[in-house]
Amino acid sequence: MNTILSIAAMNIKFVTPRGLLEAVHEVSLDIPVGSSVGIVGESGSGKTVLSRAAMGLLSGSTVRREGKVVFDGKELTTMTREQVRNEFGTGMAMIFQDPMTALNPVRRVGTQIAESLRIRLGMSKKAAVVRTIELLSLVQIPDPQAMLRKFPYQLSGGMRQRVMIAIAISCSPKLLFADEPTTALDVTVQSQILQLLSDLRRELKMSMVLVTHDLGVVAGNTDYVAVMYAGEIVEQAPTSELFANMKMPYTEALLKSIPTIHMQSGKRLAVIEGRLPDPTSRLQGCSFAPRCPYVQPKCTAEHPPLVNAGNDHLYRCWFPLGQTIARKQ
Amino acid sequence: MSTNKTYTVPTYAAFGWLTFSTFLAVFGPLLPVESFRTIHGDFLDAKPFTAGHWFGVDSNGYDIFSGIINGARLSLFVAFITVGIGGFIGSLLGITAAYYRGRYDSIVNTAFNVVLAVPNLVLALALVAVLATNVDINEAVPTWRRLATLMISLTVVIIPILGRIARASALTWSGREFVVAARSMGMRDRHIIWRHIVPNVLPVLIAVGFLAVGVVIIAEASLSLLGVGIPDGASWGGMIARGRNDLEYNPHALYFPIIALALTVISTNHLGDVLRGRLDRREARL
Amino acid sequence: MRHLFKGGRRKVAGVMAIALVASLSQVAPSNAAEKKSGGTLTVGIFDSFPGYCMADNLANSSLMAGRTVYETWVEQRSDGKMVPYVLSKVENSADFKSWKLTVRDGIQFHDGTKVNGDALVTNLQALRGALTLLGKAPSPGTAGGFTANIITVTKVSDMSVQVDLHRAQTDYLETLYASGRFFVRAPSQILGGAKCSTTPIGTGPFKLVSTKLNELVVAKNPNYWREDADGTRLPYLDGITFTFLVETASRVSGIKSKSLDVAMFTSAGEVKQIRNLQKNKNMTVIESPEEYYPSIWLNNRIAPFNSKNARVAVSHAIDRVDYSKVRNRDYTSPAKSIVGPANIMYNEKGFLQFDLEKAKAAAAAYKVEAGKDLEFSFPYTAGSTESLANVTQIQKYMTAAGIKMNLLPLTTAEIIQRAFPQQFQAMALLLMEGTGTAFIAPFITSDLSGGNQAHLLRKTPLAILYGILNLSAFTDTVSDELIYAAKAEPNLAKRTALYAKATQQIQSEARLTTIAYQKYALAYRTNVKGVGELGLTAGGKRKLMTNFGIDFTGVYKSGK
Amino acid sequence: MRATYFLQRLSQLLIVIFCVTFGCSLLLQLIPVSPAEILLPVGSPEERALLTKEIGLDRGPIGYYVKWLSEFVRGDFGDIYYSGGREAVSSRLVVAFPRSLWLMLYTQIVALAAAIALGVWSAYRVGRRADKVISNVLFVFSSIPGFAIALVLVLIIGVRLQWLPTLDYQPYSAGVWEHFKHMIMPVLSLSVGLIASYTRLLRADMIATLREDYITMAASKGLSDRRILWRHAFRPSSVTLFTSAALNMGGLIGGAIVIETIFATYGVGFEVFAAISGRQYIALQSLVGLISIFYVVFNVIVDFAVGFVDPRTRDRRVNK
Repeated sequence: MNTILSIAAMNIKFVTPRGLLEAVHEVSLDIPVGSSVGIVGESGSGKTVLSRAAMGLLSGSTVRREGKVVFDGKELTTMTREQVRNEFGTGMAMIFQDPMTALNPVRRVGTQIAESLRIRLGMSKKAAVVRTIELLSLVQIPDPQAMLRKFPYQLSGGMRQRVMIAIAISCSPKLLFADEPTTALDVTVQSQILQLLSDLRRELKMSMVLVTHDLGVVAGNTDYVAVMYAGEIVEQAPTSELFANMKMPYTEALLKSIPTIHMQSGKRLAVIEGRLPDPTSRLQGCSFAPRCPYVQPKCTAEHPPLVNAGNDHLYRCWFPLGQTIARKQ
Repeated sequence: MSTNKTYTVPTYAAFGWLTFSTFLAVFGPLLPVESFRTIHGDFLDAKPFTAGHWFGVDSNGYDIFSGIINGARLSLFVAFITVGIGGFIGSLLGITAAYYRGRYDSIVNTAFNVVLAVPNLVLALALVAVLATNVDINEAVPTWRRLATLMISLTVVIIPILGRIARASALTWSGREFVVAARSMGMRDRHIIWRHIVPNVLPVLIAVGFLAVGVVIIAEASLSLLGVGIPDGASWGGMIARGRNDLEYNPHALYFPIIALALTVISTNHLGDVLRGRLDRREARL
Repeated sequence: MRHLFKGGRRKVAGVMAIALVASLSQVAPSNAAEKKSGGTLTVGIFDSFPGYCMADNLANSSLMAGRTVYETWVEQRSDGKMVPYVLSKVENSADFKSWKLTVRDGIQFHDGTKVNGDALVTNLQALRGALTLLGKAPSPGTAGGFTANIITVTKVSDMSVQVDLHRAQTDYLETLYASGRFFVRAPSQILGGAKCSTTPIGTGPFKLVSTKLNELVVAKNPNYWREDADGTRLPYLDGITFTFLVETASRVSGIKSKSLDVAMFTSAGEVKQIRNLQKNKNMTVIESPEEYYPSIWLNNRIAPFNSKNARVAVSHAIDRVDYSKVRNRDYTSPAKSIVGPANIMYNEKGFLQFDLEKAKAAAAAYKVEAGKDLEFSFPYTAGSTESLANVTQIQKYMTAAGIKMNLLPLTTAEIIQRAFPQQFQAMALLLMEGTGTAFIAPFITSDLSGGNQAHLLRKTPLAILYGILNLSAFTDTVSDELIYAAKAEPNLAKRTALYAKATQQIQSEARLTTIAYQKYALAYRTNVKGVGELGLTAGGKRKLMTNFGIDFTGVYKSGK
Repeated sequence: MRATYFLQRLSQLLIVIFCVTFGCSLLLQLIPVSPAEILLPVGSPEERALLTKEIGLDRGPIGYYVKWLSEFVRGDFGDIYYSGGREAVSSRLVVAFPRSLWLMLYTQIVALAAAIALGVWSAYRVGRRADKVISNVLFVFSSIPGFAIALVLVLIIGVRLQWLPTLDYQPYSAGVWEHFKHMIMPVLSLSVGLIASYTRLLRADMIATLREDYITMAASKGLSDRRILWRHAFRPSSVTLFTSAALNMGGLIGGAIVIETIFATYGVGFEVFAAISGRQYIALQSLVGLISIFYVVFNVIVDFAVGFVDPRTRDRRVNK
C-alpha cells in the first residue's frame, strides 16, 4: 500500500513557564494514498498539534519536535524550511477550524485565494482571477464575481468555510488536512460542507486527514480512524472495523457522547467524567485510567503498549472491550 | 512553583534601587552629608573621587553627591505624591464614570479628553505660570508653596492619564456577571464599587502608576530645564539644567544626575511591566 | 537679563541737540592686500530684540546687532573722546549750555529719505517726549528722563540744529551718544505709529530683512555712505543673522560646531566658557575693558532699605574678594567703589568694604531701630542656574551677618516690568558703565531735569521719568549738587575732585553697592576677518570690544 | 449611517476644542494681576484701559471668550506685547509652524520606520536573542529623557566631532542638505523615546497576530516568512501603532519645548514657552487652542484611517 504521508515516532513538546508540556507522545501514523483518515479526540488530546506538526506549521522558540515525517517519499523533518514550504499548497494544504479567524480580516477574499495561485503556481494576475472564480464556483459559492471584493467579516460562517476550502484546494494538493472543518458551523451547514469535501476529494483525487472531536463526522467520511487521547494514539483501525469492533473504553465513551436525533428528549447525554491529565507530567499508567469506568489496578501501574488486534486494528488498553474479563462496574 | 520567573535579577535590581533611593530620600537629611546648598568655593570643578566629594563638585561649587541625595528626596517625593493624588482622583472619576455610565460618564470622559488634548508639558507650564503669579512682588513665597504649585500642575496632567485607564478597566469589570449579580441582589452601588470593582481595577492602576511615576520624573526634569521645576533647581532635573552649561568641562555634573534619573525611571518602568505581566497571566488563568 | 549681572541697560534714554564742530576727514586706512569677500555671518548673542523704537532698549549684545542697522550722531574713540559721525560738525557755547549740531551731507536712510536737520530735530524731539505729548510718536520710555536736561531743540538751518540745556554740560555729546544707544532713526519710523517698534529704518551698513524677539536678520545696504581706504563700498558682508541664544552652552556648542561664526559672552557666569574658548585654535577671543559696574540697588524708598543701618549692614556683609574668586574665578576684580578705576567718579573713600563685625553691628542697630530682624527679598531669573548661583552666594554672606535674604524666582519679563517702577526691595542690575558719567549720573541722581520746573514733561504723567532710572530711589541733594557742578566744570582736575566727593557721599550713605566689575568677550572663528580694523571718519578707531560688541562695517570673511 | 457617525464624532471633538480654549481664557481671569498691567508695565492708566477694552477683558469671561473666538476663527491669534510695541502671533506662527511641522514629520517617519523594522523583527524572533536584545536596549532608551540624549548628542556629534550644526533651522530653500543637517539631531533626540514605545506596541500586537489562525493558514499556503510578516501580519497588527502615532502629533507640534530650546529650532513649542515666560497669556491661549485643534483633527483623521487599515472597524463602528 502506498502512503502519501508517514509519521513515525513523533514527539512534540512546548516550553511553557510551568515547564515542558508534552502535547504529542510517540505517535506513528500512515496515510495511504487516496484515502481519508480521521483523527478523533477531545480538545486538548493533541490531534490539532499533530496535524500541524506533521505539516511543519509549528514553529517558534517554544516548540520541541522529534520524530520523522515522510510526505510523498520526501522526508520533511530533515528538509529546510524553504523546501518544506515548497510542498505546501501543491503537496499539502490545510483547512482550519474557525473560518472567522483563519481568514485574514484585512484582506479581500479574492486576494487571499489568488495569492496562492500567484505565488505558488506563478500565475499571471489575470489568470489567477479567472481561476479564483472557477474555484469559488467549485466550492459552490453563488455569484463568485462579487465575492472577490468582499472582506471575510462580510460573509456567513458557511461561506467563509467554503472560501477557505477554495484556498486550500487552489493548488490541487495531494493531501488535505481538514482541522475540525465543521465545528464552528451550524448543524445544517456542517453536512453541506462535509459533502462538499467528500465530493472535492473524489473529484481532485486528494488524500485527506480529517481532524475532529466528533466520531459521527468520521463515520461517513473516512476510510481509517485514529483516536487520540492525551497526546497518544489509543486506537486505530479502518473506520468500519472500528465501529464494528471497538476496543478502547475511551472510544466507546466518545461515541456515547454524540447526540443523535433519535435520542429521547429528557434523556441525559453521556459525558466523559473527569478531565484530561496534566500534560506537563505524564502518568505512570494508562493516561485514561483516572476517567475509565473499567479501570483495574494494572491500569494505573503500567503504561499499556499499542497492540495489534489484526485487521489493521491497533489499540492501547490492558483490558480492551469485548474480552471476557470480569469488569467492575 | 519553581519555574515561576516573575522575579528575575533585574526585578530585584529595580526594587533594590528604588528602595535605596527611597531610603536616601527619607533619611538623606540624617546622613552625615553637607547641605546641597553649601557652596564649596575651594573645590570648584572638583572631579569625582575627590576627598570629601565622591561625585565631584560642579562649577558653581555645589557638591554633586549631596545634590543627588537631596534630588532623590524631591524628585521621588514629587513623583510619588503626584501620582498618588492624581491616581486617586483619576481613578475615582474613572471608576464611577464607568460604573454609572450615562451623562456623568460622558462629562468625565470629555473632561479627560480636554486635558489630554493639551500636551503634558504645555499644560504643566501654563498651570505653573498662572498659579505662581503673585500680587506683592516682594513677598517671599515659601518653597513648600512653590512645590505645591508644581505638584498641583503635574497632578492635573496625571489625572486623565490614570483616570482613563481606570475607566477602561472598570468598564470591563462592571459588565461581568458577578457585578450584575450583585446589582440584582440589591446591593448598594458604593458597596459594589468598593468590594467588586476596585479590587480588580487596583492592580492594573498600580502597575500603570509605576509607569506614571517615570512620566512625572521626566516631566519635572523637563520643567526644571525650562526653569519652572522644583524650586531652586534642587531636583535631579535642576542639576541636569545646571550641568548643561558645564557639559564640556564637568561632564560628571551632568552624568550623575542623568544616571540617577534614568536608573529610577528604568526601575519604575520595569516594576510596572513586571506587575502588568503578572496581571496578564492572572487574567489568562482565570 | 538671564544672568543677574548681565542684563542691564534696557531702559536708557534720549537725546537733544545743540551744536558743535568737527572736521570731515577721510576714512582710515585698512589692510588692502587681501580680497575682502562677502558672505554671511551667523552671530550668537545673549539678549533678545524687544523692538526698535525709542522706548525699546536693545541691551548689550542685541545692541551690537541693532547697530548694524543704525548709526549714532557721534561716535566714541578708543581714548574715550566723542567725535562726530553722522554729524559733520559740533560747536558749543562757552558756558556749555548751548550746542550746535551740523548733519553730514549726502547720507540717506534705508527708505531713501535724506538725513538732514529736520531728521535730527525729529529724533531729538522724539527722544525727549515732545512728539509723544503731541501724539505724533510713541512713548520715549526712559530716554525721556535721560534727555531731560534739554530745554529746547531748534532748527537753525537746513542741516544744523541748536540744542539748549538747562544746566551746563561739558559732556553733552556723551548724552547724545548714550553709550551707543541713541540711534539715527528715520522720521518715517519714528512717526510710523506701532510699526516704530518692529521696523527699524536707519542709516547703517545693513538693512533689515526680518526681525523677531529672538532673531534679527540684516542684509547689505547698497547705498551705504562709507567706503574703505581703497575706495571699495562698505560693508563687505552680504548679510548677518543675529540669533538670541539664552543658554551659554548653546553659544559655546554653536561656535564650536561652526553653527555660529561669532558669539558673544559676558563675564557674569560665563568666565569658564570664555577661558575655554581662548584656548581653542579655531577662534579668536577679544575682551572689553573692565568698564562695566553691576550694582546691588537698595530701594531707599521702602522698608527695610529706607533705613541706613540696613543698607550699611548689607554693604558690609558682602565678601567681594571671595565672590570674585568663587563666582567670577578672578576674571574680573572685586569692587572697591561703586564704579571702576577707569571711571572719572572712581573713589574708594566711603565705600563700605567687607567687614563682618560692622555688618552684624549695623544689622543689630537696625533691629533696635525697626523692632525686627533685617530681612529682604531679592529677585533672580527663574531657570537661570547662574543667576541662582549668584544670589545663593550673596545669600550665604547675608546669613553669616545675621541678615535674612529671601530669593524671589521670577521670569525675565517680570523682573524688567517691576524693576523700573522701583518695586523691588533690592535687586542686582548692571546699569552703569564707561569712563565718563553721562551713562552713570542718570542712575544716581534724583531729578534728571536738574530741577527745571518748566521742563516740558513736568506736568505730564511722563514726569515720573525724571527719577525712574535711579533704581535705588534715593534723593540726596548733596550728591545731586556735586554731580551738577562737576558736569558744568570744564577743568578736568576740578571736575574729578567734585565727582570724587559725590561718589564718597553716595558710598558712605550706602545708597547702592557693587560686588565685582564686569567685562564682555566675543569669540569669532578664524575665517572672520577685519574685526577692529576699520577706522572712524574723524580719525582714530572705536574701542575694539565693548558691551555692545564689535562694529561689523569692516568685517569680512576670508576665502573659505 | 456613516454621516451620522461622522457628525457625532465631530461634535464631540468640537466640544473638546471649546472646553480647551474656554479653559485657557479662564486662566486669564485666574491671574491675580490685571493682564493689561502685565502687558503694559510702563503704560498709563488710560493706555491700560484702552488695551483692556481692545482685548475684550472688560466684557466679562464669556464676552471675552466670544470676542477671542470670533477673532481666532478669522485667523487673528492676538498679539505679543513688548515694551514699545506688539507683534501678531500669526506672523510668529508663519515662521514657527513649518519648523515644528517638519520636526514632527521627520520624527514620526524615523520613529515609525525604526519601530516597524524592529517591532516586526522582534515579534518574528520572539523569545530569541535578537528579540531580547532589541527589547532590553529599547527599554533602557525609553527611560532616558530625550533632552539627556540631546545634550549628549550636542557634545559628541556637534562639539567634539563637528559633524553637524548644533543650532538653528534652515528651510528647504537653503538647500536640502542644509535643511536636513539641522534636523538630524533634534529628530534623533525626539524619536528615540518614540521608537521604544512604538516598537513595544507593534511587537505586542504582532505577536498576538502571529498566533492567529490566518497566519498559520498563510503559512500552509506555502508563503515565505517575509510575505507572511509584511502582507498578512503587519497590517492587522498596526492599528494600535498608527493610532498612538497620530495621537502624538499634537504633542510633537507644541510639546517639543525642551528639544526646540536646546537646538534653537524655535518652533511652536518654543513660542509656547516664550509666551509663558513672557507672560503673554493671550498668545498662550491662541497657541494652546491651535495645538488642541491639531490634536483633535489628527484624532479624527486616525479614526477614519483605521478604517482603511482594518476594514472590520468600518461597519462595527457604525453599530457602536
